[in-house]
Amino acid sequence: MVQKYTSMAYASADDLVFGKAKFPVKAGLGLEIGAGYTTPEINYAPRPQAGKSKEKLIKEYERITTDSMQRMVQIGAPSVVLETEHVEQMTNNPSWGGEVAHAQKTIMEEYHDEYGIKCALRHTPGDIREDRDFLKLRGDKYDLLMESFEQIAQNGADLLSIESMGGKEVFDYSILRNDTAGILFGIGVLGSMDMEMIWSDIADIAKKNNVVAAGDTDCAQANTAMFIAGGLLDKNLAHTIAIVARAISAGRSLCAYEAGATGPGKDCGYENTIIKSISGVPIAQEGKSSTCAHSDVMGNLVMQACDLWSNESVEYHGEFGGTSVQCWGESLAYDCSLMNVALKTGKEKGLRDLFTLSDKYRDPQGYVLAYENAYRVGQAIVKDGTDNYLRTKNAAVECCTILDEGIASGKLRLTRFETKALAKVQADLAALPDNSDQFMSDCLTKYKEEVAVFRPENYGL
Amino acid sequence: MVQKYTSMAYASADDLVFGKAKFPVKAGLGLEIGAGYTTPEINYAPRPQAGKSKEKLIKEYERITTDSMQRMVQIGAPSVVLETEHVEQMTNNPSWGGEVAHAQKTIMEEYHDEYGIKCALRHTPGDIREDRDFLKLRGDKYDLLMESFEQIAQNGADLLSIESMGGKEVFDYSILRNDTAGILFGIGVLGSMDMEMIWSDIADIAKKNNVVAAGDTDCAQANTAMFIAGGLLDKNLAHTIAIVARAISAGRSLCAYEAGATGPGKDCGYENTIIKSISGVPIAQEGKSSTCAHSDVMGNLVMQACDLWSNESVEYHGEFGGTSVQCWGESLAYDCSLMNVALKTGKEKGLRDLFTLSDKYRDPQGYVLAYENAYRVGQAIVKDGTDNYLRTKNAAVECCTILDEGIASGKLRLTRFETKALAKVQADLAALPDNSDQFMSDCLTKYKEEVAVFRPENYGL
Amino acid sequence: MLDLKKEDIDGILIRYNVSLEKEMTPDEAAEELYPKDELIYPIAKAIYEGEEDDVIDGLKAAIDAGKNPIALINDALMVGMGVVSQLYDEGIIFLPNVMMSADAMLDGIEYCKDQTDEVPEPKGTVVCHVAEGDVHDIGKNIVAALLRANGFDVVDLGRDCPVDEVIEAVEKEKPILVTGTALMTTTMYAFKEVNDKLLEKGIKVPFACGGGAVNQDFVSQYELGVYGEEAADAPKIAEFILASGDGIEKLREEFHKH
Amino acid sequence: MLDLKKEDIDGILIRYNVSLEKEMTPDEAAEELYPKDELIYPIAKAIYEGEEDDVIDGLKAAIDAGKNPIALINDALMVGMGVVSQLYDEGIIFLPNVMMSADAMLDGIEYCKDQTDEVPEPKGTVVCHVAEGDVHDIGKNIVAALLRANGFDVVDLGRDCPVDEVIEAVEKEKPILVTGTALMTTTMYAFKEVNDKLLEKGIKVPFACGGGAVNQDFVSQYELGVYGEEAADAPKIAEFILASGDGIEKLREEFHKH
Ligand code: B12
Ligand code: B12
Repeated sequence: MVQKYTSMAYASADDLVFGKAKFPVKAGLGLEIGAGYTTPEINYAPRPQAGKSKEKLIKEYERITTDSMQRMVQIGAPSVVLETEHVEQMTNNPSWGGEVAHAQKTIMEEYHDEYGIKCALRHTPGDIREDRDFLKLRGDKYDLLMESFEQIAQNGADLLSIESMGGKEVFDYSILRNDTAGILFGIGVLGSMDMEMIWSDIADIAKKNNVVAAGDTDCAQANTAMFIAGGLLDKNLAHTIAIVARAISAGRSLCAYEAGATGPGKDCGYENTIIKSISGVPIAQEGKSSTCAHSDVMGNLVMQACDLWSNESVEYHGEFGGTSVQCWGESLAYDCSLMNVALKTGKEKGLRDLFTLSDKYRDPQGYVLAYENAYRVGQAIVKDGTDNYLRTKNAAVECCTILDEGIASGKLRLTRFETKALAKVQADLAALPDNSDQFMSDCLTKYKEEVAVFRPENYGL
Repeated sequence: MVQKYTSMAYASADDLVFGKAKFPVKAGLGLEIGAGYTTPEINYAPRPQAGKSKEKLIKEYERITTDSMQRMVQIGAPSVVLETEHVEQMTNNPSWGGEVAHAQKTIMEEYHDEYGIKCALRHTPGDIREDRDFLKLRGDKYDLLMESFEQIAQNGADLLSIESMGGKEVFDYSILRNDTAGILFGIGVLGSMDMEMIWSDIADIAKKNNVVAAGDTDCAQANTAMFIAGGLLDKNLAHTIAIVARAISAGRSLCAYEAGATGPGKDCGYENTIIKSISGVPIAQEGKSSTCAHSDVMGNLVMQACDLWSNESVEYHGEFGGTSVQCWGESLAYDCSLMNVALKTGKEKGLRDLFTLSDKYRDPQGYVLAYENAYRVGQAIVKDGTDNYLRTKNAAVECCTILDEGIASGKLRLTRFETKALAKVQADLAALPDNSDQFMSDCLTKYKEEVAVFRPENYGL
Repeated sequence: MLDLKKEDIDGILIRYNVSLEKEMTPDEAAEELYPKDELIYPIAKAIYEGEEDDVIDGLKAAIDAGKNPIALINDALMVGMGVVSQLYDEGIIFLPNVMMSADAMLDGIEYCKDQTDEVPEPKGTVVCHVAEGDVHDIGKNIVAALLRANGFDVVDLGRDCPVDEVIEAVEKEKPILVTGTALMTTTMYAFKEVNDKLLEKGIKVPFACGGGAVNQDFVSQYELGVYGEEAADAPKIAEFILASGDGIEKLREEFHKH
Repeated sequence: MLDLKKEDIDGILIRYNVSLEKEMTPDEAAEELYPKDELIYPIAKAIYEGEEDDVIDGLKAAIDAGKNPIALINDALMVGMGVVSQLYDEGIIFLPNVMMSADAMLDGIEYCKDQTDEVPEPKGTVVCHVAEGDVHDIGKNIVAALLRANGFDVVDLGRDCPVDEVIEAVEKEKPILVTGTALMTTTMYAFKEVNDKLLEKGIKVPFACGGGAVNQDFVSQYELGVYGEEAADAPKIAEFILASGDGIEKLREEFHKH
C-alpha cells in the first residue's frame, strides 16, 4: 500500500544541501548515499554495433565498467556508481539484462577488493510497455518488465530504477498545444496512477532480493517539455510552461517513494530537489557535467542538493583523454571532490548557494527549482498530499506564484512571450475544478475524443 | 630587451584568486581578461579528414566557431574565448592560418554585433622549427613561423600564443633517465634562452598589429613529464620528479612576459599560478573540464587563480548533447558562472580554497601548485630573477623543500618510490654548481656527448 | 540564502532572449503581413489565431461572395499559414501557435474540398517515419506538423517503423522527400537499410534524417542522406527540392551546417 | 588558507598508490628473483642496478671462468633484464630504472659479441616508427626501449617517418612486428596507408599501433592493425607472436581491451 506524504522532511529549505539526505541509503559495496559525501554516477550508451548480439553487448559493458573503475582509481576517487540504462534488447530479454549486471558487478567487486573503492551498480530497464501505436501499460509487457527487474536484482544490480511512461500519450498531445489541463492530467493524474502500481511491485522485488528500489523520473514528460523548450533562443515551447510541467512532475515522481522506493532518485529528474525536500531521500542529479547528453539552462543549480552527480549518458568512444566514460567520469569525480571538501570543512551551504545563484535568474526553470522555491513547491504538494490531482495542481499554481514574485522582484526577466504563456497557464489552472472526480471525468471525456491513442484501460479506468 | 622579474606582483599568496589579475588584458570584442570575471576558452581539433585541403579546413573551423558561439548564446554566457591551435599545415602555410583566423573572426563579429557577447580569438601556431631528426630553432623555419604570426595577427587573431620547444631534445633524453641536471638544463637554461628570443619577436609583431602577445607554456617539457607521470597507478615517472620539472618550467615560461607578452598565459601551463604570482598577468588554465584532452590529478586545484578556463582540446564530433565543442564549451561556461557568482558576492576566496583543497593532498604536483606553495616557488625565482639558471634551480630546490614539509605534516602521503626519487633529486641539486657559467660548460660537455641530437647552435652557443 | 544584487546579474548571465525581443508584439507583426483583401483578411487572421470556427466562417463568407473553394486553399489558407510560418522562422511566435494554426488550416482545407468536386493541385508528398525500434516521436511529429503547415501532404508512418514499410510507402506515394527520425544510436542504423533498399529499387529520393542521436557525419555516409538539424529545416528542404530539384549534393551543400 | 583535518582527507581522495604499495622494497624483491649461480648473480644484479661497468666486470669474470660469451647473453643479461621487466610489470619499479637497466644490458651484449665470432640467435626484429607528420616520439621511445629490454632487435625509424620508409624497412628487416605511434588525429591516418601498402606487397605482418590519438576502433578498421594501449603491451604482443603466431584475430582478442 502506498503511504502519501503530508509533511516535509526538512523543517526549512536551508536544510537542503548536497551530500546529505535525511534518510541515507546503503547500497552495493561499502557505499552509503546521502551520508555526508557525494559520489559520481557514470552513465554510458554502448556503441551502435555493440547491440548486434548478447555477447557483444556484454563485452561492451565489461569494457565500459573496467575503463570507468580504472580511471576512478587512477585519480583517487573514493567512490563511484555506475548506471546502465538498458537498451531495449536487454529489457525485452530479461536474461540479457541479468547477464550484463552480473558481468559488470564482477568487475566492480574486483576493484572493490583490490582498492577498497566504494561502489554500486544501478540498472534501469527500459519501459517497454508499449506496442507500436499504443501504450500497453498492463498485461504481458508488464510481466516481462517485472521479470527484467527480477533478473537484474538477482544478478548484481544494487539500485533499481526506471523512467516510466504513464500518461505520456495525453501529455505528448497536450504539450505541443499549450493544453494545461492535458499536461496536468497526463503527468499528475495518469502518471501518478501508473507510478503507484509499478513502484509497489518494484519495491517488492527489491525487498525480496535485498537490493534498493531507487526511484523514477518524469523523463517521458517533464524532460520532454524541457528539451522542447530548449535554450534561450529556441522557440518551440515557452520555458514558463516547461517549468509548470516540472512542478507537476514532482507530485508524480514522488509516488515511487510513497510506494516503497527509498532513493537515490534518478539523475534526470530535475524535480528531485522538490522530492528531496518532501521525502528526505537522497537524489541523483545531472547538469553542467552532462552536457555530453543534453544542454540545459541550470547546469550548476541542480547540484545544490544532489547526492549522486551524473553525466546522464555518453556514447562509449575514444577521446584524446581516454574513453568517453573515463573523461566524463573524471569530470564528475572532481565536481564531487569539490562538494566533498565543502562538506568536510563545513562550507557546504556557502557552496550550495553559489551553485544555485549561478542559474537562479538564468531561466524561469532554474528560478523555481532554486532550493528555497523548490521547497515551497514541496509544501504546496504535501498540503493536499493524499490527492494526486489536487497536489499536482497546487504545485502548478505555486510554481506560477513563485514566477510572478520573481518577475516583481525585477531579477527574473522574462520575455513577453514567456509572460503571456504564464498568464494563460494561470488562467487555465484557475478554471479547473476543485475536486479530482470532476477533473477525472472532464478529462476522460475530452481526451478520449481528442487523443486517438489514449486508452483508459491502461490505467484501470 | 628583456626585463627580468625580481619581485612579486602580489604582496601575499592570499591575493591570488581566479578572475582577477593585477594587470588585466583587453582583447578582441569587448573582452577584458582578469578584470573581475572568468571566461570560458573553448579549444578544438578538426576532424582528421578536414586536413585534406585549405577549403575543407576553413569550413571546419567555421562550423566549429558557429557551433561554439551559438551554444554560448543559447545558455546566456556573457563572454567566450576561442583558441585555435594550428595543425601543422596552417603554420607551414602562413596564409592558411591567416584565412582561418579571418573566417573565424568574421563569425564572431556577427555574434558580437547581434547579441553583444564579449569574445576574442586566440591563435597558437605550431612550433614548426624542426626537421625530421633535429630541432632547427633558428633560420628559415624561424622566419616562416614569424610569418605565420604576422598573418594571423593581421587577419583577426586577438591573442598570440605558442607552445615553444627550446631545450626539448635534452629534456626528452633526461626525463626518461631521472637526470636532474639535464632536466634543469633543458627547461631552465636552453628553454629560457629560446623563449627570450622568440617572445621578443612575437611581442613586436603583436605591437605592430595592435593585438595581444599572450604567452607560452612549457607543454613540450613539463607537460610531457606530467603525462609520463600519469595517474596514481602509473609507473613511468615519479610524480615528485614531474613536479620538480614543473617548478623549473615556471622560470622558463616567465620569460615570455619578460620579453613583452602580457598574458593571458596558455591553458596547459600548469606553471601559470606561479607565473601569475610573480608577474600579475592573467592566465588560462585547464583541468577538470579538459578531461576530453587529458587526465590529471589536480582537476579543481588549477581553477584557483585562472582567468580563462579551458577544455584544452577536443576533436570536433557529434555527441547526444550537440557537437563536442558545444558540450565542453557549455561545461566550461557553467564552471565560469560559478566562479563569477563567487566574485560578484565577494566569496571568491572561499571558493578558491575549496578548489585548492580538493587536490592539494591528492598528489605531490597539486601540493606544490596549491597557491600558497606556488607563491613560495615564485619567491624563489625572483630571488635570483636575473639569472635563468639560478632562478630555475632555486625553484627546484624550493619545490623539494615544500614537499618535505608536506611529508612532515603527515597530510601529503607519498609512496616510498616517490620519496626516494625526491631524495635523489635533492642530492643532485645540491651537487650542482653555484654559478651559471660553470653549469653551462658542464652541461655542454656532457650533453654534446650523450645526446646525439643536441645542437648548441640552436641556442647561439 | 545568499543573493545577487540586481545590477550584478548581467555579469553572470545574459538573457539574450529578453534583450533581443522584437519591439513589435506578434499580433502587430502579423497584422502587417495579412493580405488586405477584405474577404481573405479574416481567414488569414483566423488561421494565425488558430480559431477553426472563424476559419470556416471566413471561408463560407468568401465562397458565398463567389470565390472558388479550391483557389481559396492557396489564396487564403496557405497565405494565412505563410504568415504564421514566417513569424515562427523569425522567432516572433512559437511552435504551439504553429500547431494550432496548422490544425485550423487543415480543417479549412477539408471544408473547401467538401464544397466542390474539384481536386486541389498537390504541392508534393512527404513520407515521415521514426526508425525501427525507436519510440521517440515528438521530433517527427513536429516535422510532420511543420510540413503540413507549409502545404505538403504528409504520409506519417508513425514510430518504430519497419524498414520495409518505408519502402512500400515510398513506392506507393512517390514522395518528393522521405524523412526519418531517430533518437538512439542503436536505431539510427535503420536509415542505412532504408537507403540501400531504396537504391536497390532504383529510387533516388532525398532522405532527410534528423533526431537526437543522428549527426551529419553519420547521414553523409549513405548516398541519399541529407542531415536535418531542426524541424523547421524539413519544410525548407522540401521547398528547396521544389525550387532546385532533388540533387543530394546540392541539398547537402545547403543544409549541412557542421 | 582553509585546511583539511588530516583524518578528513580520505573522504575526499584516496592515495591508492600509497595504500597499495608492496611491503617489500624493490631491492628486496629483486634479491628474491636473482639467479643463485655465483657467476651470474653479480651480472643480473648489475643489470638491475643499471651499472654498466659492473655488468662488464661481471661478464669478464664469467668468461674468464669459462662461460661462453654468447650463452651469457641469454643466461645472464637477459635473466637480469627479466628480473627488471617482471618488477616493472608488477608495479614495483618504474620506467627510468628499466631504461637504465636496458642501457646496461645493451652495453653488456655488445661486450659479449666482441669476445667471440659467434653470432647470437636473434629473438626477433621489430620495426618501430612515429607516423608521418608527427613529432611526438616519447611514447615510441618507451616502446622501443621496452622491446629492447625484452631482448628484441629494434629497428627504430624515428619520428615523422614517411610511409614508404616503413615499407622498405619491413621488406628489408622481415620483422615479426611493426609498431606505429601517432598522437594526432591528423597523422594517424598514415597507418592505413602503411597497412594498404604492406598488403599490396603481400606482407601480412602484425602492425601494432598506439599513442594518444589512436584508439581501438580506429585500429580495428585496417586488416593488420592491433591496438596497443600502453608501451608495456609492445613486448607482450611480440612475445605473444613468438608463442602463438601472428594471427591478427588472436592478437586482437588478447590485446583489445575497449
Ligand atoms: C523525451 C525522451 C524520451 C521519451 C520519448 C517521448 C516521445 N514521445 O518521444 C521517453 C521517456 C519515452 C523515452 C524513452 C527512452 N529513451 Co529517451 N529521451 C528523451 C529525451 C530526454 C528528449 C528527446 C526529445 O523528445 N527531444 C525533443 C525533440 C523535439 O527533439 P528531436 O526528436 O531530436 O527532434 C528535433 C530535431 O532533432 C529535429 N528533427 C528530428 N527529426 C528530424 C527529421 C528531419 C528530416 C529534420 C529536418 C529534423 C528532425 O526536429 C526536432 C526539433 O527541432 C532524450 C535526450 C536527448 N538528448 O535527446 C532521451 C534519449 C533520446 N533517450 C534515450 C534512451 C536510452 C531512452 C530509453 C531506451 C530509456 C530507457 N532505458 O527506458 C527509452 C527508449 C525506449 C525505446 N524502445 O525506444 C537516450 C538514447 C541514448 C542512445 N543510446 O542513443 C537519450 C539520448 C537520453 C540520454 N542522453 O541517455 N525517452
Ligand atoms: C608532450 C606533447 C607534445 C610535445 C611532444 C614532445 C615529444 N618529444 O614527443 C610537443 C610540445 C613537441 C608537442 C607538439 C605538438 N603537439 Co602535442 N602534445 C603533447 C602531450 C601534452 C603529451 C604527449 C605525450 O608525450 N604523452 C606521454 C607519452 C608517453 O604517451 P604516448 O605517446 O601516448 O604513449 C603511450 C601509449 O600511447 C603507448 N604507446 C604509444 N605508441 C605505442 C605503440 C604501441 C605498439 C604500443 C603497444 C603502445 C604505444 O605507450 C606510451 C606509454 O604507455 C599531448 C596530450 C595528450 N593528451 O596526449 C599533446 C598532443 C598530442 N599535442 C597536440 C598538438 C595539437 C600538438 C601540436 C600540433 C601543437 C602546436 N600547435 O604546436 C604540436 C605538434 C607539431 C607537429 N608537427 O607534430 C594535440 C593533438 C591533437 C590532435 N589534433 O590530434 C594533443 C593531444 C594535445 C591536445 N589535447 O590538444 N606536443
